[in-house]
Amino acid sequence: MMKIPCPHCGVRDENEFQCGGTAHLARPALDASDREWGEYLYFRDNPKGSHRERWRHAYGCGRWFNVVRDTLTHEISAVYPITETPAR
Amino acid sequence: MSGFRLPEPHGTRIDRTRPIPFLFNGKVLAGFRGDTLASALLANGVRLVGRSYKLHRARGVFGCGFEEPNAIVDLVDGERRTPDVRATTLELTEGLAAQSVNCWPSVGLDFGAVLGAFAPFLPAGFYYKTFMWPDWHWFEPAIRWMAGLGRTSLAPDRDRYEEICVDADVAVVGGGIAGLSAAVAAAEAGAATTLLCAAPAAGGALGWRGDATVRALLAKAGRAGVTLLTRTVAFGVYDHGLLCATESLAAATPGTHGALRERLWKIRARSIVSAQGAFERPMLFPGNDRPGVMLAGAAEKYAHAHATACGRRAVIAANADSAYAVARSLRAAGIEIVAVVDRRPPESIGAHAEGVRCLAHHGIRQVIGGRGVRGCVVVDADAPGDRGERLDCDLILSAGGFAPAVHLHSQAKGRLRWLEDAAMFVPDGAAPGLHSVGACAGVFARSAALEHAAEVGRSLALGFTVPPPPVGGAGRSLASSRIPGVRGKIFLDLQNDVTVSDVSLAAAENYRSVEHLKRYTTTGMATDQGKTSNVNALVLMGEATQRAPAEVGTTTFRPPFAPVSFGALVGRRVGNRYRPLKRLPAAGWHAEHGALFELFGNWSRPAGYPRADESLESAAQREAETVRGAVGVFDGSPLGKIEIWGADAAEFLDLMYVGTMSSLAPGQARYGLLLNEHGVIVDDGVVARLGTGHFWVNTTSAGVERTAAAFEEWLQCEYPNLRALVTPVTSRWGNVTVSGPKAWATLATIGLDRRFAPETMQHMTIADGEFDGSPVRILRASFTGELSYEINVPVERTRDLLERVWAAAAPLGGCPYGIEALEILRTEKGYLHVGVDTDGTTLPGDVGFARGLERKRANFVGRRSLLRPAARNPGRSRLVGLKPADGRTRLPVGAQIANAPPPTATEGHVTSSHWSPTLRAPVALAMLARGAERLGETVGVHHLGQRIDAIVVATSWIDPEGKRLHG
Amino acid sequence: MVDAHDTAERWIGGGVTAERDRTIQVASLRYFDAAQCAARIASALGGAPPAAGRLERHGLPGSAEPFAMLWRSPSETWVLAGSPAPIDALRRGLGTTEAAWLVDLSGGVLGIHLAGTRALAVLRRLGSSLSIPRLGEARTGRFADVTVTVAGWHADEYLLLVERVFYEHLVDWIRETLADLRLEDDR
Amino acid sequence: MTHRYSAWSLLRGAFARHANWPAAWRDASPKPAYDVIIVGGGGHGLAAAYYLAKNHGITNVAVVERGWIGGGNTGRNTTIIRSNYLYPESARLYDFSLRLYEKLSVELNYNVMVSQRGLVMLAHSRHDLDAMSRWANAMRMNGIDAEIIGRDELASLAPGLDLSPRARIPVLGGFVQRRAGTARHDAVAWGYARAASALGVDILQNCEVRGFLTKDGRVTGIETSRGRIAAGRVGIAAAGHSSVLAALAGFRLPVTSYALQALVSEPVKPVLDTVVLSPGTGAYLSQSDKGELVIGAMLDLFPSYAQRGSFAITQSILAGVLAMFPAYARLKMLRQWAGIVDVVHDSSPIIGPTPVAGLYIDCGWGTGGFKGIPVGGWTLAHVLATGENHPLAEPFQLDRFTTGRLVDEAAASGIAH
Repeated sequence: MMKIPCPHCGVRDENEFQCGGTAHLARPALDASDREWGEYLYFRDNPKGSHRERWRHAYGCGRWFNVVRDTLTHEISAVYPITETPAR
Repeated sequence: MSGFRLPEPHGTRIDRTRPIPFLFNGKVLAGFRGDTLASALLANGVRLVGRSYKLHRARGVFGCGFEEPNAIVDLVDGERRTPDVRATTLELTEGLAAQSVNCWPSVGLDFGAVLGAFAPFLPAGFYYKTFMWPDWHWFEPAIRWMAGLGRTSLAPDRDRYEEICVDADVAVVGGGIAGLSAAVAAAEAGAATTLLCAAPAAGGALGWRGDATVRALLAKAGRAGVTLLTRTVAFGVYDHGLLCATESLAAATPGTHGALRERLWKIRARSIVSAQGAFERPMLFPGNDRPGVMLAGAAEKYAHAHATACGRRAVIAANADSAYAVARSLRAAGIEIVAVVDRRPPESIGAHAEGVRCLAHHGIRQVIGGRGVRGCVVVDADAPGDRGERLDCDLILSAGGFAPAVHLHSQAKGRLRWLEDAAMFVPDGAAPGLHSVGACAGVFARSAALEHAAEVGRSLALGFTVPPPPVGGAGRSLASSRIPGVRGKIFLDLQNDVTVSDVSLAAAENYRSVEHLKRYTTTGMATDQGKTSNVNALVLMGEATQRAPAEVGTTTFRPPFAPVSFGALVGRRVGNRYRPLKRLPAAGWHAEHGALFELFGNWSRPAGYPRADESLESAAQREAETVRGAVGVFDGSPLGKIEIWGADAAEFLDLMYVGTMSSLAPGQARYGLLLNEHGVIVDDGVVARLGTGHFWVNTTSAGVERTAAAFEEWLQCEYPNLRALVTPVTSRWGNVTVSGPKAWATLATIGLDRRFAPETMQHMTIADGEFDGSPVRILRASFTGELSYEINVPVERTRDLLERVWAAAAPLGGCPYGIEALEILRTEKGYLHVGVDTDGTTLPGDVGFARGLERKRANFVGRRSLLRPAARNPGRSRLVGLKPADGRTRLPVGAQIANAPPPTATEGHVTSSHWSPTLRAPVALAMLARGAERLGETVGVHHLGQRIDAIVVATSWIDPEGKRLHG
Repeated sequence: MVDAHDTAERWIGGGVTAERDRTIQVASLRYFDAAQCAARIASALGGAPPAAGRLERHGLPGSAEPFAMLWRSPSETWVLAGSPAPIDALRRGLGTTEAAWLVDLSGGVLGIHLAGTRALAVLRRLGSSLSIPRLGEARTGRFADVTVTVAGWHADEYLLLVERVFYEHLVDWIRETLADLRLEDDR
Repeated sequence: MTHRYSAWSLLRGAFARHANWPAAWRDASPKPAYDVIIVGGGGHGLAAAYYLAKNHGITNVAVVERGWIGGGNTGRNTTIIRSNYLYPESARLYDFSLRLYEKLSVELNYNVMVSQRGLVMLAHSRHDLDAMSRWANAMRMNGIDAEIIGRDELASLAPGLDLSPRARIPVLGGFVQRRAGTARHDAVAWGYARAASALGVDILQNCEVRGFLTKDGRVTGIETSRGRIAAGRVGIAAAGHSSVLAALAGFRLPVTSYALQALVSEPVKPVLDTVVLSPGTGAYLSQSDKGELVIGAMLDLFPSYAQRGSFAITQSILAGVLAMFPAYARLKMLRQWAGIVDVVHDSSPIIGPTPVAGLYIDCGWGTGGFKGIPVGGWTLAHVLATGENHPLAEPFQLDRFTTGRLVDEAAASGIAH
């Protein structure tokens, strides 16, 4: 069971959180093509290694935030606000 | 019968003043407090304790701890059985009754033992090569019956289990001297330290030998504030340093039912120290599974800790110097040591056995005695075919070297290396967050282990660099613990009856990777998980494939280190605590009025209020009819309630719902469908505007948490600049819904303001008022098609309101109604029930909500998905009404629609179906392909082989114009 | 399905007393930015929203109108009081500001006081040690598998706040834990 | 096949002290080029290789496996086989697979122990019963057996099941597919490997793919830890690692990898004579021929490539099991592990071409890959051999994520597949 640092409540057990999947997906506008829309809805990098994803402290403050986590080792290397977009 | 009790002063762990009678296979035996079941059985001369898994061979106690493959018993206590218990770790308690497993009719006379005669035809994986014709099903039942060990009871377990979560700076696993030393040093350096010890008392091997160092360390541990947990088995290291262990409380409360049996410890430790010691590696020789063959260290422990001699005359089969220490120790206890048969050449033997006959470079060729050792034949390792020498003995001890218990290290993702000299795997550096000390680190010299462990404890406490372990001290052992060339059945995994030749077979057939070897031969897959067989198996596979053991590989150890009861893992999450059960705030009122409660999601709600002579179904008919004819009272408290506030609240709701909410005037309400981003309907409800920037949202009772969470996710992640706040208030408000033509007539008499009368308060409006000094929020919305008032009241006043409403409704011929009646009423009206008439593929157009979407400006959630080709396919299903062609037969929910007889392509299915008491005819809703174009068509409705013809009709049967809604 | 459920409001075991707070009133103070409305709240109530993770108690128990504020999230503070008066005062004080919004949750959120030298030991049996507050702190976390806001109320005393529908579940868990502590002590 | 397995062969083996058994499959060294290379030596990959040789006569084939064959999800699942699907597309696909399973032991001359003890889906409410009625009727429309059963039959199939009306998760009945059941997972991999090897397929273990070679947008081979290997066509059957391989080939998949846990109890004498699946708790269990209860449940709901599983999930899985079988509290968990499953939004597989010409994929089986092994192999072999999708695989193409024409079993049934 992982320990996840909620930016507002501090470090808590994994089972207080909900994972919302890949972070920083850009939502296409209504006039996007079917392909663009399908990419947004379904297609993911799904890396084995470092992954930017979003989590919610569901049993705590209820806030969403971004996490950089290794999908193989489960080590968490960074946590940052939901509104922040890292330079890619 | 060859084991017996040694006189005092032997027996450091037993209390001879506390005799304990117990039952084994129905026979009354006696032991002492401090015995394990295994030590007590041995002391009573019991040799035959069980039968092996595959061949049902006679087996005796082999080890003294978690490594035990043979002495597995069922505990029986009336109806209650505990299957597959290791006798070697089970403390003897008053009233304990144990039974041998896997034997019938008894462990002595086991019909299954006839399998032994067929053993040559049953090599590893034999079942993959046969039983194919005519079919596996012909053979499987017999094989299932033969397999399995103990028997489980079918009565619910009445004992309790709990879980506790603690922090530690340093958690030390293992109460031997290395563990004690590390714990004391860590605690003395100021670390909050917890020491987990599987045994009833800390101290380990030196402890039961009565060593003074242990006593001193224990005293220090107490003074330094080490938290000592005994009878606590650490079984797993999980992500981010979570250490899990189970504490057995059963020995402390023998014979009680419904007591706390085990406690699960979840320890968040900054650092973990593993000091789990080492397992002894058995020698491999023909007949090495016979009762009377056991691990040397185990025999020594039984003698000293439990004053139990496992035999009178022992031969020790050796591949390690430890054999000589055991020999001396047992001889001092009065057990005759016939010889140490040492597999190693004389120059490798580092110990001296004064007065003990040492046969170097020898091995056992044969064990004499089927159900108990009577002797053995030993031969020179270079001449395994010679006649050899017969040694008379009743005990053969195996001292094949040691296998450090690297389980936790491996679980923590530590690597291993093979130590050639000592023939063992040891940790290759520390694992992340976990350091090994003592024998499990490969440190066998006592003083070195003490010093290193102390250094590790201190370093972890103070944040210093942790020193590497001074590996060594075990002497020399050969990788192979057998002498080549001897023939006969040599057992590698005793419980699963895996033999040395099975490994050769696996190698020949190319099951050579360690995982293939395990899976093909089943070695290491028994309840002991290969604690005595893993290293031997790797060595044998290495020999067979000309590889070093390390090249064969090591299996990755995963939790649990030792089996853990389901009960301990589940803790208090049983019964109603498995998942919180939600009850109505006025549940008592409903019970008093005859409610039949059922579970709807996690809510316990009245399904109906059947009278003495009524079924639920007939009650629902009566209740529905009463609502149409007079008035009904319904508890809608579970209905989801969310308040939304802020300058951008209206804009936000436009983005969330299919409908446009920003055009509502304050006081107005509108029905809304909620989609997910795939365009699928996930919830529905009513959105009411309380003020310019303030909305009241009703959701389904099952959907409120999901909906509130979705609102938050969109707000926080996609629209962080919108000024809107979402506060769920479901629990704050009770909800009493009054529905029917006499709804206002009822409410007019309970003291509500006249402005709520239907003439002045329109359908789909909301207003605040007062009831008996409390605020109420009244919504004019209807799930029944009748004039309806949903009265939200502070939750603690729900019962008061219900009582007042009921006092007014009853004289008007009203009744309380439950979910079943509500379902009838809404189906008659053709009102959608999300999750019943829809599933996870239903789009708004499928239920007739396509119109007007193009005109809406906001890009609401899911909108883009509705533009995809599949969403615009004219062949999609559409919600329709169905009535049976004969006017009488109810259409079963779930029945499939097709005109051709099955098997054929389905065109839809029935989603809701009821007998309408108002129409005196069945009504049904269905999803039907192109349903909107098919009104009037007759279709076949198929249910479990039966066909009913039905006619496609519009969805609303009652008052399609909606006049009744307005009173 | 109606079980004869526990109507008691006080449970004792292992030197720990769990007791329902019969009078507690709870209101949720919501805002986009705590600083923006701090002054207004302070003037209405005499206390500002607490910092993250904190519990602030105002007035003495038994004095006129004691109340407490505890942090729930960056956009929410809970106001607790023994009577409706402080909450009414706050509502009046806030008026129709756009900076903050008060939602009365009284009755929807119930309180349990857990007191005694082993109160901490009981909490450790309900949830993760990472979610247990120290004195003067408030943490919302997972206890008995449901969301509970726990406040470090006094030395050796915690106030547990739970949504009404989960109250019975939480109490059931606590009650059995206390019963087992009591059995353990009896031995 | 050079050496047939039978009772007779065991008897002969016994007289030779089992010294003469040949290797079940050859350990080959990579050749410079193959007609077809299949990446992934699990059930799907090995089955594809076998059917390429058997059905299409293409034997110049290599199966490339990073570790040891059958070591991924094939050896890490709960061994359930079934075809109780709602939609005709799925029903056809999975029932074809089940029918191949029924004949597989004889086909491969390797006993894969297909045990059709039935699979019961429990109904926990009247709403569940309605949903199962829909499901059972849909299956019958698709020509697949399904029956609704009551508590009495449940009591005899699963004696420890708590059928009391006061149970927190009550059981009102269920629906059963009698032809469903279990098969021995390792044996499926080994049986296909042995049969494929006998037909000339090279099995390359400990051979990790590090890249795809392409020319003009068409795959020409693979780069591996054992060197470069040329190929006319390449198939990927790598379950939870599909995205990793796709990334090497330069495209993305609509797949997220999650850990799916499973565990077994210590072995006990027979107590459960069917496969039980409880939608209300998410738990499913059966009893193996060894006597172990084999238990699985929900995903660890965060992306993961770690084959461990979270302890919190282990606990909730077992809580679900005890909610149904309170008598099992005294059983012990013996082993616990996780497989990395390739989850797609609609819980249906993807079998067909990729954006790279000549490169085909069989993935997206999510939590249900084991039961799909025969048909996954069959249809992947078909498209590799002919360049055309097999009709069974036609609805399961990547383009459905653009058109929105999903085959959404999970959404329609409310149950994770």
